[in-house]
Amino acid sequence: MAHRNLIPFGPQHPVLPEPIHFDLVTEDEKIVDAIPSISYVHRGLESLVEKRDFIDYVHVADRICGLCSFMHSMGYCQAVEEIMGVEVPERALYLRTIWAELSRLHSHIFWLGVAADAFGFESLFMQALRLREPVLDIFEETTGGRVILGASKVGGVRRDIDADSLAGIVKRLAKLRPELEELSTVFITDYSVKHRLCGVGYISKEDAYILGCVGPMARASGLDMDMRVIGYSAYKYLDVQPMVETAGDCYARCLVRIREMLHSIDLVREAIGKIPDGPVEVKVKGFPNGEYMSRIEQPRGEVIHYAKGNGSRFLQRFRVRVPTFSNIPAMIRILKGSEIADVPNIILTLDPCISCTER
Amino acid sequence: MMNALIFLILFPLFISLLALFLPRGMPGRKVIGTVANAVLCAVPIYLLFATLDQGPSYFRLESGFITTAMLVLEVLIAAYLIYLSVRAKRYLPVVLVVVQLVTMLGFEFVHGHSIQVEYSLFMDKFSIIMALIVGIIGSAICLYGFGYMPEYHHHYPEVKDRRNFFAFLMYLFLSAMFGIIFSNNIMWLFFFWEVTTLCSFLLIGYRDDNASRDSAFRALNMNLIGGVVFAFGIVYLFLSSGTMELDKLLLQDKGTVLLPAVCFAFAGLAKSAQFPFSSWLTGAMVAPTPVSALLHSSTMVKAGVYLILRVSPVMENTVAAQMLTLIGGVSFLVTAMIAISQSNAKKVLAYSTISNLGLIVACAGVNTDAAVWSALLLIIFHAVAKSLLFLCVGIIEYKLDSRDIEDMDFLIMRLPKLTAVMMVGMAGMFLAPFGMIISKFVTLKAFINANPFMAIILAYGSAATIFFWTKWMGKIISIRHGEHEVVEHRVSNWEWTTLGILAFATIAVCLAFPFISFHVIDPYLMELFNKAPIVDTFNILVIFVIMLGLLIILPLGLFFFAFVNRNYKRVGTYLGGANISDITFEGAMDAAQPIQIKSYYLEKFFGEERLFYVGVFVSLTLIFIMFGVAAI
Amino acid sequence: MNTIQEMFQSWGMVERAVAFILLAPLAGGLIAGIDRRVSARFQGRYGPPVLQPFYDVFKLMQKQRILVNKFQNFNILLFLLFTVFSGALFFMGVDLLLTIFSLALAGTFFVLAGFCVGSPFSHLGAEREIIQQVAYEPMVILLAVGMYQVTGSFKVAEIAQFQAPLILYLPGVFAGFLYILTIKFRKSPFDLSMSHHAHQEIVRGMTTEFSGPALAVIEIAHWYENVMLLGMVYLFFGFNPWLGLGVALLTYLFEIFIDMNYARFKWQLTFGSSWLFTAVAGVSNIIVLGLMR
Amino acid sequence: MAWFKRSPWILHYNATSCNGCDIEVIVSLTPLYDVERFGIINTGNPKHADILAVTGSVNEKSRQVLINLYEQMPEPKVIMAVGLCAVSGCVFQDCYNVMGGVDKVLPVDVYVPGCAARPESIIDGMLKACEILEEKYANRNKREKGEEHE
Repeated sequence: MAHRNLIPFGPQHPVLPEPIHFDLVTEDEKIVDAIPSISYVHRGLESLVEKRDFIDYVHVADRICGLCSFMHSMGYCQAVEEIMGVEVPERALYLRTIWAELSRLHSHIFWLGVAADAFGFESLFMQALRLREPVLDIFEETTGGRVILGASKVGGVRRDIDADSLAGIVKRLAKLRPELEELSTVFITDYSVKHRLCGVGYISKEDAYILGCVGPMARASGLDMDMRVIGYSAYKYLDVQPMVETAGDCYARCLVRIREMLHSIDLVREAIGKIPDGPVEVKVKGFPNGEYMSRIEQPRGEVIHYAKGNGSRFLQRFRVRVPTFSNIPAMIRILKGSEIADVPNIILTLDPCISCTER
Repeated sequence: MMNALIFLILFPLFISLLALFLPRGMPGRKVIGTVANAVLCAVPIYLLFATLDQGPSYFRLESGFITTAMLVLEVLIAAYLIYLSVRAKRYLPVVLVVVQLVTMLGFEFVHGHSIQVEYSLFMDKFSIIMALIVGIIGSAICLYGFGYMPEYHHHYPEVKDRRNFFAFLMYLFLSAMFGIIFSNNIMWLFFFWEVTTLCSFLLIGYRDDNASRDSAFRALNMNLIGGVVFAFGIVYLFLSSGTMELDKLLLQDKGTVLLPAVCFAFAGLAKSAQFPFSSWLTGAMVAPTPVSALLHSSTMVKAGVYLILRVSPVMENTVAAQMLTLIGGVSFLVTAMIAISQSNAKKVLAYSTISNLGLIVACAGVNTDAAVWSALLLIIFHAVAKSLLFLCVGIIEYKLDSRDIEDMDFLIMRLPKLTAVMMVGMAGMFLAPFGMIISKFVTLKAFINANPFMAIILAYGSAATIFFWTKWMGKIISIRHGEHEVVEHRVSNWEWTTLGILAFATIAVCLAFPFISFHVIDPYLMELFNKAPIVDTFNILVIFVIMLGLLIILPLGLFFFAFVNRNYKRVGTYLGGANISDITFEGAMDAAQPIQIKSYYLEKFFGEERLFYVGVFVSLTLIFIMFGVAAI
Repeated sequence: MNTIQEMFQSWGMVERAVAFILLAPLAGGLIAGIDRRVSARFQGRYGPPVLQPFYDVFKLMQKQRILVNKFQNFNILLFLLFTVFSGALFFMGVDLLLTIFSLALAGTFFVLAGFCVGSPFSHLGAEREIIQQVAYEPMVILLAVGMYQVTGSFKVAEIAQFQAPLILYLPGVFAGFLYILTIKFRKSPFDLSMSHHAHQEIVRGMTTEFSGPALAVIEIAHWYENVMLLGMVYLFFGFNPWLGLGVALLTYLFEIFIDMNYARFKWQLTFGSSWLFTAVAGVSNIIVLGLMR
Repeated sequence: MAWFKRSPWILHYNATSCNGCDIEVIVSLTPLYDVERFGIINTGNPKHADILAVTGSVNEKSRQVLINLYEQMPEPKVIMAVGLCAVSGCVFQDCYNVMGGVDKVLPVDVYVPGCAARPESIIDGMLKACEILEEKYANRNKREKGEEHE
């Protein structure tokens, strides 16, 4: 049939929080082809390592992405620390883990909200974002901002959290948990939500593997892949369970995130229970010389920070391979054959972070 | 008066012979044609006004000689059909023709001497309505043909130029139609009936390639099946009741003539392309446009519903009538839904025709005063608007080299006047102040009183109707600035005149419908039912207000927006901020992509292959029940 | 209330029409304002002032006129005109079917407006709008059919004054009508073609290319339409004006509640479920009534 | 009487932001901050919008998009630069693909600082933008009247 529409989807589009563009070729509402086009937010900050001191660069790494800012600076610091052979104090590792898990928590809640908005469930969006605020309050108290910026540094973390605050975090998360569970029930059981998510954007385990999916996208298809189990930072001391679903559709990805979100709360509680006393940073001397790839589990999946130093103040090369980037081939695959109404869902169940992808 | 009738039957015949034998390119050929068409329009109008306040009139005619002549012609036609079928190696038509011929000849030889026909010709208000439609619309279509056919042959040089033969068939068709609507003698009616079958067969096959040959033979087969059943019906009618006249048929005992009536209705269903016979009409679109227009609007299919409406009083309050209603309802609903999934303009029009005829058949089945009232209005309004639309599509086909609706983007910028005319036609088919909606309005009321189930079918069917018309309308009026060349000047004056007449007629019949209703339809209903439906005058007033309002607002508004309103800034369409120009955006790989906009067809829901067999199956079942109860 | 009703009945058709034309936008705007406020409360927000819809419309009127093509606003004006016209017909108390057909005409003009701008998003919106129209149209006609079966008249005035409670005869029709009201009010789950919420896959659907005064006109037309639809709800309870008014408002609240509790359906489910629900509730009701007579 | 103060509609575009400010713009719609109290709606369509809220600095590709969006907004319109990147380029100033703040491309009316800009300051900026809208409307009216007098 030759009745094909060609629709420009993006770069500015209300369901896309970030600019990405698709040439959507459709028949009726069915998508026959989707050709992505990116670089609307490309800044070129990897090359900035040549202009910024490797210590200062943490601030740039923080700003790779506003949602998982902490993850990026942490990955960068890990890479540099490994190159330089810095032994980071245990307490700092725990603190990093706590912030990392809180980042995952707020990112997933935000995702739930935006996904609800994408399938037109406005009140759910509002409720999800309401529940995100307590997490942001914790950020604000512990790091000074609603987005964690400048908390991590090469050799440890910049601030400590005192025992009372830690206890307060546990208490607040305990209060948040039932509310989140209530919110999740809507996602899991509501008929109209299921109508929009079940069976939409299916990708099989094999395809997910071949196309290089990572994170919840891979786990929802049954690939047991979670970088936290390799035990970076303080994860080696914690009981990390990868959340795996097998259905491979948007609904499964939603379930994975919901379970991870609740698991994050457990992990934070466990970490706070186990956190040792001691210093939170060590002095760093000299310049990095060598290379390292640090692998971290972001809310969106595995992120790789590659750093190469040549013994000077400036790193020679810094590279980030972000999860969204590895998920884009799978997204294109599942966009074909879906409906226009599914496009926002499919794009959002990747939880795309374009600013990470294009840096 | 009788002379006028005979004139109407013989005059087109005379013209058709002239068309066949006068050499092409002879000066004055077109003048003769034009004059003939004017006469064909004038006589029915004269008839209308001459008999304005009279009841039906019946005319005696010495029938012996004519009947014999008809018999001879019938044999000749049969021989010709057999010759053509054998040549094309198709044997089903041969069988059917032989069965029919043997039936009729046998009947004639055994009983021919004992047939007593008192009145051979007659004329009542219904006949006059039909005569008006055939005369005015039919001749308008012939007029259009003058401009169209040269272009057709220019466009398809491979088609053998048989224009004389074409004109001959067109006028012969009109002649046969007049014969059908004025015959009281059922034998005569049958003869004219078979002539229309022959004409449609030859006209559909005019291109003489494989596709058109297939379609032509399909049409022939289905109409011959109808014809065979018609023939059986005649024989049975005579054997059971001894009459051979339409008016006497209604006076007979209902039980004895029910089966013949059902047979005639069956023939009518075949001719008006109801399910299960719908495929011949959709196949008929391979013919040149004037043929499609003629088949769909004023002749052929209208002959089918004419016959059904004539015999439906016999079936009143029987299960057979209910089955007839349901067949109409199923055809109406299913074809309206199939039309959604079609993108071929002629096919959409064809399905819409079947759909509307389905409604008429359903009205005939219900057979109350209100139902028949709306059936007659539907016939009128549909004939005018549909012929207009077909002729428009015919022109577009050559200007844009496509009959696909999806190629009609921005038609309003390429053929502005034609689009305006087409909008009138489409609005006439489904929008509020125009005729079709008035009739649907009354149909609905008639159905609720008689059969609520039909009201439900109507509700769903109307909704489906809205879909395919609206999206087509939206397609042709969408505007995109720049690049489009106006190709309208190449439309010939013959075609413009016809379109003008029909567009005017579409509006005029709406404005004149109280007159038509009061002076033409109501008297007919009074004869039939002794009462006529009372139409709420306030409603008519409101419809007039909308109608006049639109007639005033549309030009004024368009004028205002085109010339007066200057207080605006032009911007491009919203393309996600990726605009390069108004209509192109920067796509992937930095390519400049123009947007493409096509309509929805929802094949999954309304696909032809999905619904067609449902319709055929259901209607076949209903037909079996119809015959079953009639035979018992 | 009874005096108001008596006063209303004592008026001639012209007065009633004028009253509708003047009062309906006020009522409609107010309802829209309450809608936004209540919705916000459902979402745990404070919400805008109740008069916000009026502010929006006044603001839109003051915006610059930007157009994609010269004629795009023409259809919008016709849409308003015929919506008001059919509403006026309804409140004049004349033929219900006429009102419905006239409203369908208005809807068609709106769709044509969406088509005629030639923009991909408004085109998609218009296509979806037709699907919606096809989805709700049978039920609207069946509403008239059902009322005619019970009262023996298509006249709105006579239906409104019918003494027996119509709802008892037409529970199925009422349920079906409630179902498609969600489409007509453009509420989630059926807000496919244009949404009041911004985050939609086809941007703002049909209204994408309409801005400033044209958008204001669309908004006002919706107010008129909403008032008229609530009037149709009233007809079911016409035997008791207080009850009728109350139920009409309750219906609107109910629609807000539905809006808050559903994700947007896809067109297949919207279309299929509307026809199915119409078939089950409306059709069975009408057939039962037909058998009873 | 102008009504822009009571119903300013927002279009948000992420030029090259890191998401931080984006999210805060979205969050300002949600229960805790609820800008709809002021009649503010996020429209997502330039043709309906009064205020263009830009987050992030401008790069080669987003420049054209911003200009397109600005072109398609009806007058009066206000540009609001949200966050430090949109104001000046923030830490990305030195990146090879960053042109600097939004004011390099479009006439910015309101600058909202912060990395990431806090919802409170965004709301403050929006209300500032309303006043500028009113002003622009008044100016336009004056200009049109002036033209009439001439």
